[in-house]
Amino acid sequence: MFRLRLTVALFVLALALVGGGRADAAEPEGGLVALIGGEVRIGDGQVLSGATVILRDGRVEAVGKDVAVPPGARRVDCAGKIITPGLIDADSALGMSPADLSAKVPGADARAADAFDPWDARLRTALRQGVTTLHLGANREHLIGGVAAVVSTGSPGSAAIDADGALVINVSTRRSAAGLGGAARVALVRSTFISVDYGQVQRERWRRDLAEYEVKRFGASPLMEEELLLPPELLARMRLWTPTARAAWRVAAFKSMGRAKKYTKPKKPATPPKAPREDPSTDVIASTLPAPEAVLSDDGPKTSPKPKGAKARKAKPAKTRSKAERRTFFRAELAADVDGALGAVRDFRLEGVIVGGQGLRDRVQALGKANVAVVVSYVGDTAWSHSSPAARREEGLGAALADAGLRPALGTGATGVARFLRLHAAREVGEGMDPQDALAAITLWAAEAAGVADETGSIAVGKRGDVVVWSGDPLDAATRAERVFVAGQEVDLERD
Amino acid sequence: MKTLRFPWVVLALAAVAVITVAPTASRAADGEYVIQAGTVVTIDGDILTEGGSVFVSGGRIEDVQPGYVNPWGATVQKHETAWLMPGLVEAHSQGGLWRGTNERAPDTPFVSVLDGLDPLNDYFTDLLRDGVTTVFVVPGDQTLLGGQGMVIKPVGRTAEEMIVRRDAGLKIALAPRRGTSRMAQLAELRRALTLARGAEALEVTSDPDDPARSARQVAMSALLEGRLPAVMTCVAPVDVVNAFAIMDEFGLTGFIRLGSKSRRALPLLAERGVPCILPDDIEPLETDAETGKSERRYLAAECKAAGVPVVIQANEASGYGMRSLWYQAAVAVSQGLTRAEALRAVSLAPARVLGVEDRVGSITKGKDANLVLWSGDPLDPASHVDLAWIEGDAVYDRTKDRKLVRLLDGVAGSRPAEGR
Amino acid sequence: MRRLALGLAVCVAAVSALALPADRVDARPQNNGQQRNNGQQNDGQRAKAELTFVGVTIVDGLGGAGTSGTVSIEGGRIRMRTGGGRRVDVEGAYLAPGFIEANGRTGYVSNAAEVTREMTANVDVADLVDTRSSEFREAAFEGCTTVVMVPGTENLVGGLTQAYHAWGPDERAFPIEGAPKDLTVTMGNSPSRQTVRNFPPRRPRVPPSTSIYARRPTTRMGVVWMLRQSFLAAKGVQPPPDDADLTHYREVLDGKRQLRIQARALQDLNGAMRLADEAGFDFVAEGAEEGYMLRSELGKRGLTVIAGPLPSVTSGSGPDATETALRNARILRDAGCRVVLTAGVGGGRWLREQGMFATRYGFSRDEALAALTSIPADLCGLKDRGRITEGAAADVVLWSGHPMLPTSRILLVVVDGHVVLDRTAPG
Amino acid sequence: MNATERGARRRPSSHRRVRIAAAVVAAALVATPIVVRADDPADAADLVVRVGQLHTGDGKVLRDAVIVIEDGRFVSVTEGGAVPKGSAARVFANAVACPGFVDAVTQIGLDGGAAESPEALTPDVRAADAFDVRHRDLKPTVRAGTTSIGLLPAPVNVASGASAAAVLRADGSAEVLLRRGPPVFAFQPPALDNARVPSTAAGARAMLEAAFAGRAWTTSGEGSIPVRPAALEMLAAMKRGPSIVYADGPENARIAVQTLRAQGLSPTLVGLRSAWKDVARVADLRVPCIVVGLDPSDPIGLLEMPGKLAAAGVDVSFATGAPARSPRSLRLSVALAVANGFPTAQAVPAVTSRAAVALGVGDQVGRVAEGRRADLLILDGEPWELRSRVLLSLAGGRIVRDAAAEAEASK
Repeated sequence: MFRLRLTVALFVLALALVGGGRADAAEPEGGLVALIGGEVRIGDGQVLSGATVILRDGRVEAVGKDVAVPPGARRVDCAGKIITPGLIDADSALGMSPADLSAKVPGADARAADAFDPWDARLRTALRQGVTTLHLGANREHLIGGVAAVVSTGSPGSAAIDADGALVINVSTRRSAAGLGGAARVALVRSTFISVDYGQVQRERWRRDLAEYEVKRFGASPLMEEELLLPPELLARMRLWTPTARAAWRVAAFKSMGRAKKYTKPKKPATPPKAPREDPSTDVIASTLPAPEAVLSDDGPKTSPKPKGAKARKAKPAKTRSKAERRTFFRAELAADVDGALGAVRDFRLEGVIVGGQGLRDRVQALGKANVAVVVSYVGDTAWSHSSPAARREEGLGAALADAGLRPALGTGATGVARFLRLHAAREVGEGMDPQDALAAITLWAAEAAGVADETGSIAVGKRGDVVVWSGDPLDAATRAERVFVAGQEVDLERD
Repeated sequence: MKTLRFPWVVLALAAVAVITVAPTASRAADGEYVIQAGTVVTIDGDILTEGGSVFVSGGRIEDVQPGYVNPWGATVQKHETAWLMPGLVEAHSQGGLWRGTNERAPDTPFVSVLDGLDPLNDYFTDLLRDGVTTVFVVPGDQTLLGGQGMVIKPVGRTAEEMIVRRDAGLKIALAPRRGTSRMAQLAELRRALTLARGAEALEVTSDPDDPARSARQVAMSALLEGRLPAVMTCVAPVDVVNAFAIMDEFGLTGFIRLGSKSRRALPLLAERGVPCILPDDIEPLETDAETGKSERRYLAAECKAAGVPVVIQANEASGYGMRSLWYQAAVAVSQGLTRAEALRAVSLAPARVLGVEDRVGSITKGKDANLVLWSGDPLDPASHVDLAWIEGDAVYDRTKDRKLVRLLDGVAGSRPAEGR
Repeated sequence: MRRLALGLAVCVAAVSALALPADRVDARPQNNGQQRNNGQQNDGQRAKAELTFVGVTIVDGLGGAGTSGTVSIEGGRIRMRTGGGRRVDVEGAYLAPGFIEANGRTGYVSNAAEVTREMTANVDVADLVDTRSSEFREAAFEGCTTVVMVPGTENLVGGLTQAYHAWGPDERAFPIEGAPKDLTVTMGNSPSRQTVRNFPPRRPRVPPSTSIYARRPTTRMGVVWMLRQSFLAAKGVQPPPDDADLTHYREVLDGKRQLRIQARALQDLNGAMRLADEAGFDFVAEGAEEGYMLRSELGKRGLTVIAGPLPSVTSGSGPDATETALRNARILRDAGCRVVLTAGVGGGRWLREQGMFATRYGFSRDEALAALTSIPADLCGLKDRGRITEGAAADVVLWSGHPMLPTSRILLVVVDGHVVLDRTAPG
Repeated sequence: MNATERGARRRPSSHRRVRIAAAVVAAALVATPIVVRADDPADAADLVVRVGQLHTGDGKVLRDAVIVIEDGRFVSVTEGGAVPKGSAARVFANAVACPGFVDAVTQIGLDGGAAESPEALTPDVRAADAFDVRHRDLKPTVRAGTTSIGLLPAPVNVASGASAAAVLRADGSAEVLLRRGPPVFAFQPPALDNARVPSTAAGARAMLEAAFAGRAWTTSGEGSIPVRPAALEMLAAMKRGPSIVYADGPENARIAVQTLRAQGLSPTLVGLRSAWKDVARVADLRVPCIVVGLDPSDPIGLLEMPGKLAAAGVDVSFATGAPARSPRSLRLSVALAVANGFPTAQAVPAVTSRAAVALGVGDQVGRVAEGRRADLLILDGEPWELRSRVLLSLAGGRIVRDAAAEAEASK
């Protein structure tokens, strides 16, 4: 979590609020706004008619029927209007360049937040259609897609909500979703996790062997002597070093201080154990696996790292693992791909999100049991394209998943399509989905899939002030977004 | 028959270029003289309009006095109608690099322009003709860590003779090179820098001159410790944001070269105080992909309005206008800068960004004697460079510039240009 | 007095309506995003501006030095006196006629010529031009108020030219009625180096092809042969090649239509002069990069030359492998030719730069301005444009300094009486 | 060997196609421009429907309408009328009905190739000759609510050929309604291409003006192109009547409209995907426009163009341009246009009556009126709102989708 806060702070520091003060008199005094008398749709299905929403300093302060309006608030009359949370695209590419979606990335450490251009001209249109938050799904054409990000489409000064999000694994890509290709890809996914998991175990084993080597090598624990002898700033700097560097330094230092003779030269010069190769990509993948504390417990297979034969299967170490630090985002179009993804989630105890299409419908029960978040992506292709795999989905996919209680979110998977997210939700309603579920699919459920449900997704006290005031039902094409609030600030819809 | 004559012409031009440079590079007899001109533009002081005298000794500017005076008793060269300017400073260029400006491999911080410079390239004589006496030559942008650039003067027989400041900057490209994406470029950059920082920590002896250290470690440790400034090229405003993130994460120092589409990042640069160089086209036409509307932006004016010190570079791609620094300064004046600000933007401001303001950029006591004599107001196209001195040595004389005669009057006109 | 009182009353009412109540409840109009159309549609006939420029230095575009005075514009015409309408009083401003690009080569829809034929005399460039192109707006915003568009150089005979007002109130260039249309011919490499194969499609594109379907002129000899064949056929000396339409060639021979020949290299200029003497027509030379080598012959003929854009200042070589001279225009003018400057494929936006750099290579500022305004106007048959005289057309530009100085800034551009760009308004 | 035989001699990919191709050739040889209307295999059931609101297709909206359908045709459409005795009326109290959609510009079923590319002038080629009446795309099209489609040759030649109109049946097959519809021209790439004749709109204008005068376009110099006399005769014979012309940008549209109007043909502009940069120029031309293939990833300027054209008084309609776009996306294109400023009052006519008029079958489909083919769509909301669900849809009087029946079947 520490890395998340650091990155968000850096991004805020860099992205100073650019939008200068606007000329008209709608300048909110100290960011306090009251939306009075509108029909408020919370986002989780509740509807409060004639309610009031109070936004203060970028957060929702209060929402309800009989809420008192604090003095000095800018009062906005919303009688006859509908107020909803800002719409969220659960698997978007808006603001990224086509190259980012297809060019090969060096590894899992590539970050979608780097590719997001807050000044993209289409973000203005997305705001006018009520879309305030995007979950950028990183690369879509390669097995390891990189690290996703949750960003706000508000003024360029606004910060990324979560710059270091889920790891993206493309079991099936946009063009190829063939069965055979899927099986091979699923095997590749599993082998990636196995090697990373095995790598973690190896690293723990290496640290333990190194500690043993040092004790054997220097008698008393060398760490304690260092604390006494060396100046604090050198110690601070050495903490940055890897153990090998510190060990090598210690040999030189003690020799230079004339104490070399005190150490008897071991008969066989013990060599420090070889350190595993540092790779930022495996670090990112490792962060999706729960921490392997129990692996070094006594019953673990200390002797031979790779258990062999029947014994290995029987005496599998009971790995008790805490919750993973990072979520994993599987893209799987067909049923076979969904099975592969669910298998990986089960076997490696991942925090999974399955992004799919027709495959989700065929695996509704398995998804229900695996308590993973579900996203229906490339909804634009289903309607418009004639050739892509998404075009061959049956109608009513959203309805089927929602009726099975899966809380499916909607994702567009493309750059321009995200601007009209509400029309895709309307099409799902036309194909049988309940209107309340459709609105939840592009607000709260999408926030849950993106992992920022505590930050945005519904109009609830303490959450971000992303609120949209509509002239009618947001799923109607003829409806206009009359006012859009991003982080409590009203966006000037007219300014280009 | 026409096509056969063409190669012969090129050979003639090259020969003429050599002759122009050689004779005038000899050092003045006793190294001390006074130059007097009708108007002296000092850049950091006021413009001396009723004549000024500059006393040069030992390649340095010893003293500047208004009026036609000679308290120092040295030989005087008097030019009543001329303007005396400090040599202009070209902030960012790939001119004079022979056979390409980038290695095919993206990660080459150890490469240096010192090995790629062609001292006899026409580019350097053209610079003198435009009154430029200092240029920062740096590898191109199609790279990740592109290599080290140098601040040089456009005279000298070997690359070493031309050096003004050796480790002037390491080229880092924030915008994706051809064939990759911004995500991949940033990930590779973070990996390279993290690897270098790790290797740095592993270093037993941090003595830079230890031959055992590889050239990469020398370059990267200089970069990470701030001794070697980073020259970060950004095309879109999001590149500037990523540049700030990289500078904070790895503690880099340096400056940013903006691309024509990064106008919106100017307020961010003003707020952070990172020095930046405007793109070579300071009047780009921006087209909005959504609405199809196109609008011309005036970058020098917007840079001044944002409170960022204006630094302008020339545009080598253009045929005549924008390739000259004096013309770019004139265009900046037409955009709203004052004449003093525009002249500073092509002399002292770039020198400050490149870290050589103690030696070049203005006519000030103690600085190198890089002086240029113009026939009139340098911002008027009708005036041209008559004489130029670099570090006290006379390096250009228009009357002896035989290539210029060919350019002005073509093949048939063999007689020297009358009068002018 | 009564009318004044009435006027005051109306103003007070208007202002009070605007004054906003202190704690206003923000009731936004219902459909703020509903209809964002960009103003109603109208063509060039909108009411023309009435302006008076006070205390400006007038550079009249006829080569004379600047004289201070007052000029007014009414109904699309220039009046050398104080008129009604808005007063524009900017200290130290210059008023110059708008530049005229006599050889406009940017702003096409896609192709610059109908490349499936070598000689397309009856194709009108108006069908190839995209009047909405930003090239025209950028030209107007750099002081060029009139652009005469020319068909491309891919064809031996490109077709007919068309003069345009560079920009109009309805965001588009609009044609000048009644402007004469010249016929354009291209000699030199360009027409014979085209790699286009007529048909059938998917023929190999390697030039020159011996296939019968290939474009005919593959050498300079072929170029002159085809021109001679058409002009002599128009003259009735030779039978016309298959029932071709020779009307425009006859108009040139009868002197009713001006002919422009693009000839850059020495042998093309000679070829053009030889053909002119044989068939008996006058022509205007365009390009003439190597004209300085034939300065005396061209001067004797008193030829009008549209001097091609300046070559690079470092290489000394130009298009069609010509050996250029930066003072070529000055040399031709001294020899007695009528010289017009053009930016060619650079477009109207870079025309001013051609004038500025002409002052570097042999022209005075006012001579360079004349070569961009009155001389091209006379060449293109627009006798009432390109000058600031009584009754001339209202194509004027207000500058902060002399137009031929790069430090000058454009303050106001008036095209055919319509204000197209106004930076004098406060704020 | 004239164009019709050449059109019919296709590579028969399967046994069924050979039989159909033979039938088509036989019909063409009769060469009388009668309209071939084969009856449905099964007899059409009689039906009476009462709906809360009916969009008739020409812009009018009737309240509480009663529609009587017999033998696949609308017999009577009355507002607030009584249900005729002795017939079971299906009542949809608060539903909205509208005519079946007409997708004016498609190449569905022309898998055998939608254009003859070697020559620029092929007016005698007919799209109907290549139409596969049992193509697999027709079933999803009729289930999405589109009951009539226009078959246009691809814009590969300046004179591309004759268009055709077809109506779809409930079982997913189709029937050619008008075999030789308005002629189709093209003033945009790939018809204008440097590798063939002509390369610019100016060349296309010169070529067509010469052809309308009955002569091949030649200018001085070599390389004139042989044009078939049959094509010249047919073009010279075109004096009046509707025509359809592909144009991408405003300048090509202006030149195309001027050229065709000079010959007396009243053009309908089709495509216009890069005309959004100068909407006023296109509106000046005062011709009906069909915007093809609106997509949510198009720039906002293009999505707002239908609204601006409608504001300037132009008759705008929409088409999918299938199979480039999915044939199911017609209703989605209308919703996109409405979301960007297209007036809802013109939404239904835009995809029904106007499209039918452009195809030359305005008197047979596209409206709910006596004598018209019984194509009807009944939804639980406005037709242009994607939220609305189909309650009942009829094609030629036969039921395509019936929500009530499907609900029981799935339980």
